[in-house]
Formats: sequence, structure tokens, C-alpha cells
Amino acid sequence: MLELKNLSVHYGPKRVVSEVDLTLAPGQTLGLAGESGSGKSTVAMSVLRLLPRTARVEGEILLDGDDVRTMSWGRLRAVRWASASIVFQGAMHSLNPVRRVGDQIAEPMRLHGTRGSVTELLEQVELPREKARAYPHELSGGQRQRVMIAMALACGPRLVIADEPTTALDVVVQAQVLAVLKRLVAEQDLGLLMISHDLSVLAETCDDLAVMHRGELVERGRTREVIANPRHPHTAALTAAFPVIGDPAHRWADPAPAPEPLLQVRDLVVDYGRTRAVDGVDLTIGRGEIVALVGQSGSGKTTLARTIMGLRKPSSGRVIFDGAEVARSGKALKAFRRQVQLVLQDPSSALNPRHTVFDAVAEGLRVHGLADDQEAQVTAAVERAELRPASLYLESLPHELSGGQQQRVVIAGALVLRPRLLVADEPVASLDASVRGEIVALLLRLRRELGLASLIITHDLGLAWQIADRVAVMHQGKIVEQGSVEQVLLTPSHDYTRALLRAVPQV
Amino acid sequence: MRVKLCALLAIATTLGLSAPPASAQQPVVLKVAIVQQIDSMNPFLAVFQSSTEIGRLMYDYLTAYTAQDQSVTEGLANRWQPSPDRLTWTFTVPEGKKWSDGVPITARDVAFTYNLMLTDEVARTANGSFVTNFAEVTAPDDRTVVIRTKTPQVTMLALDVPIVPEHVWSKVGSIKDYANDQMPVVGSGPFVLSEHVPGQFIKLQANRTYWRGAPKYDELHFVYFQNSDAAVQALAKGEIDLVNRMAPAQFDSLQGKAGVTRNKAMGRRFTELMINPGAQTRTGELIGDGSPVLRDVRVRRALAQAIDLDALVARVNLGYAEKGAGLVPPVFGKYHWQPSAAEARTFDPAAAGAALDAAGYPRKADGTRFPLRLIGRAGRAYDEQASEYLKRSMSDIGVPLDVRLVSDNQLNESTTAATYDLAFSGWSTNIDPDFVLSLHTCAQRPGADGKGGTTDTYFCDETYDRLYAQQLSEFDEARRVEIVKQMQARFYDQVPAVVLAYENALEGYRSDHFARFTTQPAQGGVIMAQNGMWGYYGAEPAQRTAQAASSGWTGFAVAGGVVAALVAAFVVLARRRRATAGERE
Amino acid sequence: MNRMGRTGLAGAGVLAVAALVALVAPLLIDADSLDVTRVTAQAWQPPGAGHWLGTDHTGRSVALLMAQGTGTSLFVGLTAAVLSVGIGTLVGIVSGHFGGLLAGTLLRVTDFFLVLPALVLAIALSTVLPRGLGTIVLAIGLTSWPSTARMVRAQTLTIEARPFVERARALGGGHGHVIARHVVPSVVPLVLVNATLAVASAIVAESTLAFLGLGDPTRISWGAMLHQAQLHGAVPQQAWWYLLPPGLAIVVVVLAFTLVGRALEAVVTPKR
Amino acid sequence: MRLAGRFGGAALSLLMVAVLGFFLFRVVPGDPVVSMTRGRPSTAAMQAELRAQFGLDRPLHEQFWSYFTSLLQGDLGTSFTFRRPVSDVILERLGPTLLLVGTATLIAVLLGLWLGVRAAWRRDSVFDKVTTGVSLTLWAVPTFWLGMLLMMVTGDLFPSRGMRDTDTAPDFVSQALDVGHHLVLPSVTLVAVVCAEYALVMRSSLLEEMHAPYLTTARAKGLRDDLVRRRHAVPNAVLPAITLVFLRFGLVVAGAITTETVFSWPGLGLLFYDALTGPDYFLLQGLLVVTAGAVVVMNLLADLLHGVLDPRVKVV
Repeated sequence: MLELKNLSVHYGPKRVVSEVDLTLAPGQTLGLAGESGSGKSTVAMSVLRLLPRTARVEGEILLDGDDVRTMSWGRLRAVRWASASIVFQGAMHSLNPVRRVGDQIAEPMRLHGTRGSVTELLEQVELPREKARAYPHELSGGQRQRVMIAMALACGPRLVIADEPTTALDVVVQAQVLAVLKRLVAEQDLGLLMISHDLSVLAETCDDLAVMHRGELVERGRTREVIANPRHPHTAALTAAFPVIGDPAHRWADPAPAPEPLLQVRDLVVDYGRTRAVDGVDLTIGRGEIVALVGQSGSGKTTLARTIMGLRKPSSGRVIFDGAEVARSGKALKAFRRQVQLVLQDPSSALNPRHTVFDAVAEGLRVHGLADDQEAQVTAAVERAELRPASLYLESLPHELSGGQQQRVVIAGALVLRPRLLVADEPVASLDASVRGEIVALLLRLRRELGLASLIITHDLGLAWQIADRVAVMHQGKIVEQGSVEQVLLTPSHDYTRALLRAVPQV
Repeated sequence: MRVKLCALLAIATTLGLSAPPASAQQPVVLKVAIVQQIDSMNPFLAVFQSSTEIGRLMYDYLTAYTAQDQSVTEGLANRWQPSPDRLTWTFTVPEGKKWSDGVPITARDVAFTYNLMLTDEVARTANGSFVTNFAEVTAPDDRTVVIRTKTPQVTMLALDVPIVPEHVWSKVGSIKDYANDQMPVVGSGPFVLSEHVPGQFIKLQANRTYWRGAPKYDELHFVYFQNSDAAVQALAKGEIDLVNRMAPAQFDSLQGKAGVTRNKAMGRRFTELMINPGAQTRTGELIGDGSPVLRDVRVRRALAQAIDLDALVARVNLGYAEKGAGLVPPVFGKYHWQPSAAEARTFDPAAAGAALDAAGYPRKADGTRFPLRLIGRAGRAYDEQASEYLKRSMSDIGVPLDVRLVSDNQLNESTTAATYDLAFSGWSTNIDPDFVLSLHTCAQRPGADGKGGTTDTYFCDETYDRLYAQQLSEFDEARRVEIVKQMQARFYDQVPAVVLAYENALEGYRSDHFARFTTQPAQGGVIMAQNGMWGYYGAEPAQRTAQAASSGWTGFAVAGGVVAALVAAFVVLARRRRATAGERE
Repeated sequence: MNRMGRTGLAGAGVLAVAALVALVAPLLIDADSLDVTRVTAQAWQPPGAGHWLGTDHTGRSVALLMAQGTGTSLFVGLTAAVLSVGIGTLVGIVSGHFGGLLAGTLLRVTDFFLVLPALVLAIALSTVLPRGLGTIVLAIGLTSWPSTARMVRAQTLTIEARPFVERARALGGGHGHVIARHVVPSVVPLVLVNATLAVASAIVAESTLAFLGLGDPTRISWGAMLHQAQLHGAVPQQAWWYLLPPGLAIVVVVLAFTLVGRALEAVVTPKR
Repeated sequence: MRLAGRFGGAALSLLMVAVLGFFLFRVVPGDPVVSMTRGRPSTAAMQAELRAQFGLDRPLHEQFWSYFTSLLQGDLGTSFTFRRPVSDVILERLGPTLLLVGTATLIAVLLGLWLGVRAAWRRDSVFDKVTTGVSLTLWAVPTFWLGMLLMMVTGDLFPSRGMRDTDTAPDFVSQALDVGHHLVLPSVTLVAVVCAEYALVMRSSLLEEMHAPYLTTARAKGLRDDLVRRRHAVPNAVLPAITLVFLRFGLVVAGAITTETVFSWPGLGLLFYDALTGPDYFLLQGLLVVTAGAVVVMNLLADLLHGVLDPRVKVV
């Protein structure tokens, strides 16, 4: 049905896809995995000739035997959506924000003269019919993605291409959307080309798996085989990056003795206007202990972290650090902030694009007036964050570094003040799979060598399994369950924890 | 759909073009440009010159001035007689004159008008000064008006007050709120106001029953222009028939223009350079911040001597002015004064310098004597240019000038507060010189609080004041003329101001539309801004074949053509696009 | 080099020439040749030998007037822009960075000035204040800052929402640190672009005020020349040589500033 | 809640305009009474009378209070020059200004938006380069100069002043044609400048949307290029442009001052120019309140309209 022969795509002199061969038969499901920049989305877009004019496409793209590259525009328009449709990434932006979703679903049907009803399509994706009158912004992320799926099925195509259909969705919602997609593909016997950076998602959905790396197809085979016995080192790195909860091989944390408390949160309440974001939370972090705070987005975990840092004023409750209550302002707060450092999710935005690595790392020193011997301290911190030799990086600007390197700079910026606690908000969520492991290892090594305690905020239960000593599960502003990693993740006692665990895609 | 729309548009455009402006049996119209706004049509409130001028066309005064030589002639009254003590004047309003609505004009209308002004403070807004000396006005019968004044008044035959119909105005409740816009407005003049669109135009119809005889054309339109530049252009294009107050350059630009005749007339205006003589209040307090050196009359004379009046007239007025001397312009011949050869200060910078040396202001090391400030009005061409010349002349005698050109308001503010050394000013004068002479008497200076002054130059001179009082009660004209001339000589000698020039009134008219206008005075007089309505009243239309109005419509044709072409191109393009839809993206 | 860069460079070239003229003209031009009392040439001469742009209503050479006017127009444009952008930046940063009553008030005031028709206000101001270049600069500067303030405020808010500012706060950085190290550096390029465009509109505003007769009449500027041309009847005389050059000069210089501004903008705003 | 806030903000702005107008124009130097009576025989007593008539002899705060209280009743005071209520004088001139600005805005919006859309959609094409170049140039052109040039170039083709001739036949068609004839030059002048801005804004607004993912969705669905543009890109990109049009409309009223001055168009701008020479305080205040009020109202309308057109913005 779909056959890519020797497909190469160039942007100017840059080759982003090189000589990819791929076939997909009707009813077949194929996952295309790869990190960002591996060219996987380019392959998807080339199928309907949707690449920008600047792209040079070579090779053949046969859709039902016709080469998409040489079709007339009229013919191409007829083929688009009727033969193959796409579920785009990020439905918020892929849906026209000023038109009702019902109209948008109906549009291709009118255009291609397909019979059918919007209501039916909405029912197929388990959305109530009145949602047809809604605008995209009135829907939740999961609902929007369902609309995208309904739209993709509107003209009864035989091939559906899904480009990162669940990225940016919460685990629980992701599981639901994947379920819908899986069911429909099976019911209607569609061909599915699914693209994702997340092997576990592909493993859930696809029978076959292809792995791309730097524009090349490095591996292809049955999903189970590829994951179980990766032949290409890159595939291996990808598989390793997705820890399996309960698998001791994926548990990297060293067992630590019960420590004495470093930071204690007592009955903390934070309100945003009328909504209560954090509702009476008690939490303790011991010296040198790594605690993972897990929960869905909107559960209040980020607010909790901000409040601990003193970036938000709590409505009530106390934060005690090293036996003393943390001040809300003034010098004492500043001193406290020297001891507790924040590491943010997206390193590229956590670094001022105009500051060199040296400036970024030295910022803390400057703020606290520790200007003497700056250079030595910065160098030491950078090297400790495993950017060696430091001199190679000090004068670089953030955009010259890779994501992993950027995150190391952020960590170095924290280390330079010799903190005792690190609050890390989704420290690896935006990193490519292969880099993720290195950062996790770095955090663990810092704990080992410096006795640095960490509060890791994450939605990713796998990360908690990998790194944490203890886990606290947060739901609707409350901590519903906390305890040692094994205890919480292997024998969950709260329903919510169980729901979270169920939603994790299984490889 | 789109094509249809375009076709519709095209049809509409052509339809619009084919319909010519209707022009059957067009009345003969004189179109006059006015640059000043009309403040009010209510003659008791209207103070702007433009409004007064239109008022003259609507309402006759008690007496008028001839076009020939501006002597007093019949207005509403045809005879007048002062009592021997000169305190009671009897005017006779003859039978046969009618308001434009047919009601006869009587002495009672006259008495009503003056009494309204005497009793209603608001009615004195515009012309109150004429009646301040009145004790009583009565109309013993329909033909006779008797006015008693408090003191003898020489200006009794120069009462520039529009007389309004009692049968209309007696019903007016509040003068202040009465706009006088019940068209057509009942009046006694040669024209009747028929339409007024503020900011756009004013239309008057010829008064067919006017007692001097109907005007020789049908309608008189005043068209508002934002600036005289636009007015001159419109004249050149034939959109209007008469323009005045042209700048010299604009006047020159019309030279040789077919169908346009220019009228270089003697003006009523003079331009002066005020020299602050040490401004004081009526009580003798010094006010303002005028340079103390100017209190010395020798200094003022020296400055005046250093100004080359001929050069100013030649370069700034481009020759369209008479060199200045006394306060009364030559257009009012008998009161006009020229210095004798002995009195005259001829331009002589060297002598001026010597005079300053003698007065105790020698040049300092840097070549200057003392600095002075000169204030003028920004945006007035004369001030902007003349200040350059004065700056040069003064620096030649060691007086550096700091020239500041300011807005009208700021200029007023400075001259009233006497915060100037030298300043440009100017006045429009009347046939009777009383007012312009009064501006320079001690009594016109402000009161102790610095307010209420109406003085022009802060001049206060015993001799001058004594002469002023004399002329005011001198009823022998020849002797009064003599006193008035003496006053001007005194003014010239004491130099509280240098009269720089009597500007010509520069007018132009379409001689292909109107063959002749009556000027006042007959020799070198003006058409517009007269002391009367002769210019408009006496205009004689030329024999014309066709109104030139149609020429302007070619513009529409051009625009229409362009639109049509665009529409056609659009239609063709749309067709082409539809045909190639399949191959395009 | 791309198109934006080329046009920007062309604009910069024009500006360099204009600046050169502005600096050199007062040195080279004999004061007497611009002194109406000393000029000997005839008025209203069309371009020809001797006066290659003709003469004005007093016989001065239009070409010399043009050269002399360059400085005034550029000076007013630049200083007014600096004033306007300065106020705008200050208000923008302060109202963006600090919350609460201060920001609310500033925002209110900004909105208020944004609502006022700038031209009307500038005209009113130039009637109120004494005549002079300073007044013109003030009138333009005081009425044109709100858009800059709006933009700077938006940028400040954007920057402050960035994680790196949060990180700086978490590091213990105070207001001073955040503003000096993060906000100002990221606002500066935008402000620069804005300033360039502000110069362009200030020059147009100056010419408009001068045309309405509210300029400094003792100084020669392009706007003042147009005012004079209108005052002395250039249109009915068909004296295109008096009317065309000042207007064209304004257009060219304003366009040059705009092009440079757009080129800078293209450099400053990151490509997506 | 938000709507109430909007209205409240607009009301507050208007209030501030009124206050500013009063005090700003009180600082204008010069005694209006002196200006009024200049060049006419007048005595000190008469001047004092006039001053009392207009309440100029009272202390400033009293003047302000009476101005303010009558303003709340819609009374803008009495014009010094015209001796009539300011509101009447302004109303008289509103028509011509609205006609001029309305015509110009309508043409400019249609033309500008169309040009902007075409230019952006075919970015860097000849059409785009020409449109952008011309727009940028026109943006740099001082309005009054353009007007003067047009007047000089067109010579006798169009009338040089005003809104209508005085001797046109009174029937509607002739009058309408006459006004249309007079309208050509001023509106072309205004259109040229305003249209340029709209075109540039529309262009950059559409360019912002050009890479929006939903356009890719639309293309993938098989929509023709011009349908993608018309159905998807333009409805999104036009939102900021429409807001701008409304914002501008108010400002264009004020910006028409120079155009009206050049062409003696009997509108508000010309009135403003005339009022300045008075100075006619109440008229100036009234004009400021009215023009600023127009902008405030237009802002409000823009907000409301934005709420209607853009479902993302909810005006509750």
C-alpha cells in the first residue's frame, strides 16, 4: 500500500533523511521510532507531499502504486486524506482555533464527497456528539487528539499516519487515546504508520517497529524482537532509556540508610485565587535522600516545589530546613536559597540564551556576592557536572550545546553554590532518550559524592523507579501515598497510584 | 458571483459619469473666498471681520460712506442734525425703505436696536463701544430718531451698528442664544442671507427690493477656504470669482493669468514695530520686563533711524506696500500724515550709531551695545521675514536681537503683559481715526492689577493726550484734521512704535465672470473689506456664454475610466484563474 | 545576504549620507547665502545653472536650504525618539517587572496615552509651550512613548515568565539582579528596533507640526520648508522645485530608518 | 466581569481625557477675550463683561467643577468663537469627517487587507516586493505633502477645496456626485497612507500564521491552496488586523487634521485647527474629549468584536 524507495530529503545542503526504504501493507501497523532530529517526521510528511518548498525529495514514494512526487496537484489533492490521512502532533495547533471542530471534521468529507456523519465519527472516538459544536480550545488535550483521530478517519482512508499522537499528554490520557486508536485500527483494518520517540508507546500499538537515527533507518523488525534483542547500539540505548518498573536492572539507586530529616514540609496549603493547588501537604526529605514526587499534570506538584523554594507564598503551613523555619523574605531567605537549588525541566529555556556557560554558572556566585575565585569555582562545578574539560564549554552560548549538555550546565549552576538539596522539576522529561540515562546517572553520582539530597518532581513513574529512595504520590493537591519506592510502586495501596501504574505503557 | 458584482460596479460607474450636473437656467452667482471663520450670524455677537462684512450686506447702518471718497452719505437715515450743544442728534429715516420681507423700515427699528444695546449687556458684545456715550435714544415718530449723548461725540456719523428689524428681534428672548438663522434672514441690505453651512459656505440672495436698486446679479456665495493659498488656486482654476488678502507672492503668481484681473489697492492696515517705552499701569507702576534702555527716547529714535523702511517694503512686501509714517494709512487721505523733510528720520545707521554713542550706550569690546528681544507671530509671513531684516539692521548698530516667533496667543500675552522689548503689531483702521488714536492714550493702560488695559504701545504722553481730548470735541473738520496730524507727528517723534508699512490689499477677481467691481475709494481702493458693501453690490457680471463649471468633471471621467479599467482587468484575471484551477496548487 | 539585509544596508547607506550632509552642511554653507537680507538671487527661480534646485520665495537656494535642514530634521527625529523610547522603556520595564498598584497605575496611564490621539496632543502641547526645537521634541516624545511602553512591558513579561528568570530568583537574585542581568539585555535589541522606527515617525511628526506652523520658525527644517512653501504659495505658482525636494527628503530618510529598523528586527527576532 | 472591567476602564479613560483637556488648554497662553476683541474698538469694561459671560473670571477650580458637572450631563460648554454650544458645533462637523474617514477607511481596509494577504501568501514574489516597497514608502510620506502634490499634479481635474460647490443643483444625484467629486483627492490622500499600514499589518499577521500547523492539516485534507488561504489562514490572521482597523479608525479621525487642512474639508480636523488660534477652550476640550472618546469607544468595539470573531476570547 505504501512503499518508500530510496527516499532522501535535503534541506539545502543538509540531508535529513537518507535512503530510507519502507513498505507498509494494508492492515499492518508500523512504529517508526527515533529521537528528535532523526528525520522520522520528515518521512511522515513526505508521504502526502507536505514538506515545505525548500525541501528536495529524492527517491520514490508510492501510495497504492502511484508516485506521490510526480502527481499533478489536482490528483494529489484527491489522494490526500482520501487514501491516507494524518493524525498530527499537538492537536491544539493542528486544529484551526477559530472554527468548530465539527466543521473541521466535516470539511474533508465535503471536499472529497464522502458520505458519513460527524456524530458517528465522534462516537467512534468516544466523544459526545455535542462536542462537534465546540472550538478546539474548549476541549481537553485528550479530547482534541480524539478529534484529530476522528478527522483522520473521516474519508475512510486505508492508511493513517500518526505523528507523535500522544506526546504532551498525561500518562492516563495517553493510555486512553492509544486505546481508541488501537481499537479503530483493528476494527477498520487500517494501515497505521505511527511515529514516536517513545518506544513504550510504539510497543503498545504496533506490530512492527522501525528505528531511525540521523536520517537513516537502522533497524526494522517485529516489535517484540527489536526491543528484546536490539541489534543496533542506538536501539539498545533507546530501549534502555525506558525503565521497566519492577525490573531490578533498571533500578539504579543505591539503597540508603534512613537519614535524618533535612527539609520538612508541614501542613502546607497554597491557594491560587479560589482554587487550592496544594492542600495540607506533609513531606520530609532526609539528608542525602532522593525523593520522587509523582503525579499527573495539575496535581499541584510543581506548585509545591515552587513553594518550598520560597518562590510562592504559602497560604498556611511551614517549611523547615535543617531545623529552622524558612524565612519568607530578606537575607535569611537568600541564605536558604543558597542551600537549595532548582533544576528545571527544559534546560534550553532555563538558560538565558544571551549568557555564556560561564555567566550562567557564575550567576549564583554573583547573586550571593561570592565573587572571589569565581573562575576556579565555576570550572570545578562545570567539571563536576561532567562537562570536561570545562574550558571547552565556558565561553559557549546555550544554543551551541546539546540538550544534555545544557542540562549539565543548569546542574553546574546549582552545584557552584554547594547546595545541600536539589529540587528538580522533570529533569529529564524534555531530553532525548539516550541522554536521559546520563543525567540520571549524574544525579545519583552527585548524591554519592556530595551527599546531595534531591526532590525529583516527575510524572514518569519509571524515573522514580530508576532513581528515588522514596516516592510520594500527589493527586489533587494532596499526597495520597508515600513510602519507599518498592513499597509504593510494587504494592500500591491507593487507587490513584494503581491507576497511574496501569496507564504506563508496557514494553 | 464576483463577476456579476464587478459588472454591476462598472455599470454604476458609467451611469454616474453619463449623468451631467444639472445646469438649466443657472442664476448668476458671485463666489467669494473667505479665509476667516464666521463666528456668528447674530450682528450683536459677531466680532470677526468676515462676519461683520457679511453683516454689512444684510443690514444697512444709520449712515454710510460713499464709494467715491468715503465721505458720509445716506444710510437708513438721509438727514441728520446736531443740536448747538452737540449733545442731541436728530436723524431722519425717509419713507419708502423696506425690510426684505416687505415691512417698512421706520425710526422705531433704529431706536429699538440702540435701546437693545443700551439695556442688554450681551447685545453690546460686538459694537458696544459705539453706544457707551449714549444717554438716551428715542423715536418720537416713525421718521425721526433722537439720540442724546452724555458728552459731545464727533463720531456720530460713524456709528457702524447694523440696524435690525424690530418686528423680528423684539420676539427674541435671549440675544446670547439667538443664532439668527431663520432663513431667509430679514434684513435691509442689498443681499438676504439664505443659507449658511458652517465651515463650508454662506449663500445670499440679491434683495430685489433694495432701496438703492437691486444688485446686478442673483446670488452671492461666500466659500470658506482654510488658507489663502487654496483660495488663490481656486481663483486660478475659476472655481471662485473673488479673493482678497493675498500674499505678495500669490499676487505675483496670478500675473498674466487669463481671465484674472488683479487689484492692488490701498489697504486700511498698517504694520508697526512696537518699542516698549517702559510700560506702566494707569497708576504709574512699572510692569513687564522691557529693557530699561528703551525708556530713553533718544535710543528709540536711534533704533527707528536704523531701520531701512524702503528695503522692508521692497523685499518683504515685494513692493506691495507704502512706506510707514503716521498712524492713519494714506487710504484715508485727509487724516494721513507724512513727516516733513525736517521731521523725517531718514535711514542712516551711522547717525543712529552716533546717537546711541551720544546717549551713553557706546559699543562694548565685542562690538555690541545692549541686547534686545523681538517677538513676532509665527506663521505670519511678514513677521518671519521682517525679523530677519531687523536682526541684521540692529546688529549693524551693535544691538543683537533675540528673535522669538510665537503663536498668536503667546504674542497677545506678551504684548498685554509688556514682556517685550520689540514686537510686531498691526491695526486695521477706520475712516474715523478716533479709535486708532485712542489706543495710545494714558487712560488705555491697565489698572493697578495689570488688567483691563487696551493700550497698544503703553504710550503715555501728556502732549498727545491733550491733543486727543481736543480733537474729540472739535467739530470743525479742518481743524480736527490738523490736530490729528499733530498727534501723529508727536507719536512719530516719541517713537513708542515705528509704523513700518501700509500694506496694500491684494485682491484678484475673475474678469471673465465679472467685468467690473466698485472700489472704495474709487482711486486705488479695495473691493472687499470696505467701509461699506459697494464692492459686492456694484459688481457687474460679464457677458458669458457658458459657465466653466463642466471642466472640473473631466477629473471624474478620468477616475471613472481608471476604475472601469481596473474592474475589467479584475474580471479577466478571475476568468483566467478559474480556467487553470486544476494545475495550480 | 538576504533581501532584508540588503535593503537594511541601503537604508543605512542613505542615513550615513544624510548624517554626513547634516554635519558638513553648516560648515560649508556660507551663512550669507541663507540670509534673506543678503541674498541676491531672484525669488521663485526654477532649477537651472547656479541654483540647481531653484530658489525659494526670498531667492535662497533650495538646495542649500535642503542641506541646512537635514540637521534639524535628523536632530528632532533622533532626540524625540530617544525621549520617547526612553520613557517607554522605563515605564514598560517597571510596569512589567513590578506587580501591584504601581504597575496597575502605570498600565492605566499608558493605556490612557495610547488612547489620546498623539497628533492632537502634540499640537496642543506645542501651542502651550514656547516655540522652539525643545518644544517640538517634547511634544513628539511625550506623546509617542506608550506603544514602546506596551511593547517593552510585553517583552518584560515574556522574559520574566521564562524559566531562566525563575532560576535566577531561585538562586536568590533580587529585582536589581533580574532587571539588570536578564530583562534589560533582552529588551535592548527590541528597544533599538523600536527606536529606529520611532525616529522615522518622529521625523514625519516634526514635519507635520512644522507644516501646521507649530515648528521653530527661526530654524530651517524640511517640514518648515514645506510650511514656507505653502505659506508663500508654491502650489499656485507650480513651484514644484520648492515643494518636491523637502517632501522627498523626508520620505527617503524615513524610509531609510524604517528599512534599517526592519532589518534590525529581522536580526533580533529569532527565526522559527 | 471582564466586560464590566472593560467598560469601567473606558469610562476612566474618558474621565482622564476630560480632566486633562481642561487643564491642558488652560495652560495655553493668551487671554481668549483679548483674542476675541482684537482689532476692534473695545473697552476694558466690555472685555470684563465678556470674561464674566464665559465664566473666565471665576477661580480655576470653580470653572473646572462647573465644566465637569455639565460635562456629565453631556454639555460641553459654549464655544467662544461661535457663541453656540460646543456639541452643536462639533455635530455639524462630524458628518463631513465621518464621510471622509469612513470612505477612506473602507477603501483602505478592503484594499490593504487584500494586498497584505496576497503579498504574504506569495512571500518574496514580485507582487510581495512591490506591495511591501510601495507600502513602506507610502508609510513614510507625510500626509499633507502627498495632498499638496496630488493637488498640484491633478491641476484642474478636481476641485481644490471643500466638500461641495455652492451652485450645484439641489437634487440628490447632483449633490451626491458633487460631494463625490470633492471627495476624490482627500480620500485618495488618506487611503494611500492608511492603506499602506493595513497592508503591512495584514501581511505580517498572515506571515505569522503561515507556518501554523493547522494549515498543514488543511493542506493534508486536500484543500486547494486558495481555499487553505481563504478558509483557514485568513480567518485567523485577520483578527489582529481587524482589531487594528478599529483602533486606527479613532486615530484616523484625529489624523485627518492635516488632510482636512490641506483640502479645506469642513470636518473636525479643520475645526480643531481653527479652534487652536482662538484659543477656544471649550471647543478644544470638546474636540479632545470627542476624538479621544472616539478612540476609546473604538477600542471597546474592537475588544467586543474580537470576542465575537475569535472564539478563544470570551467576553462574558
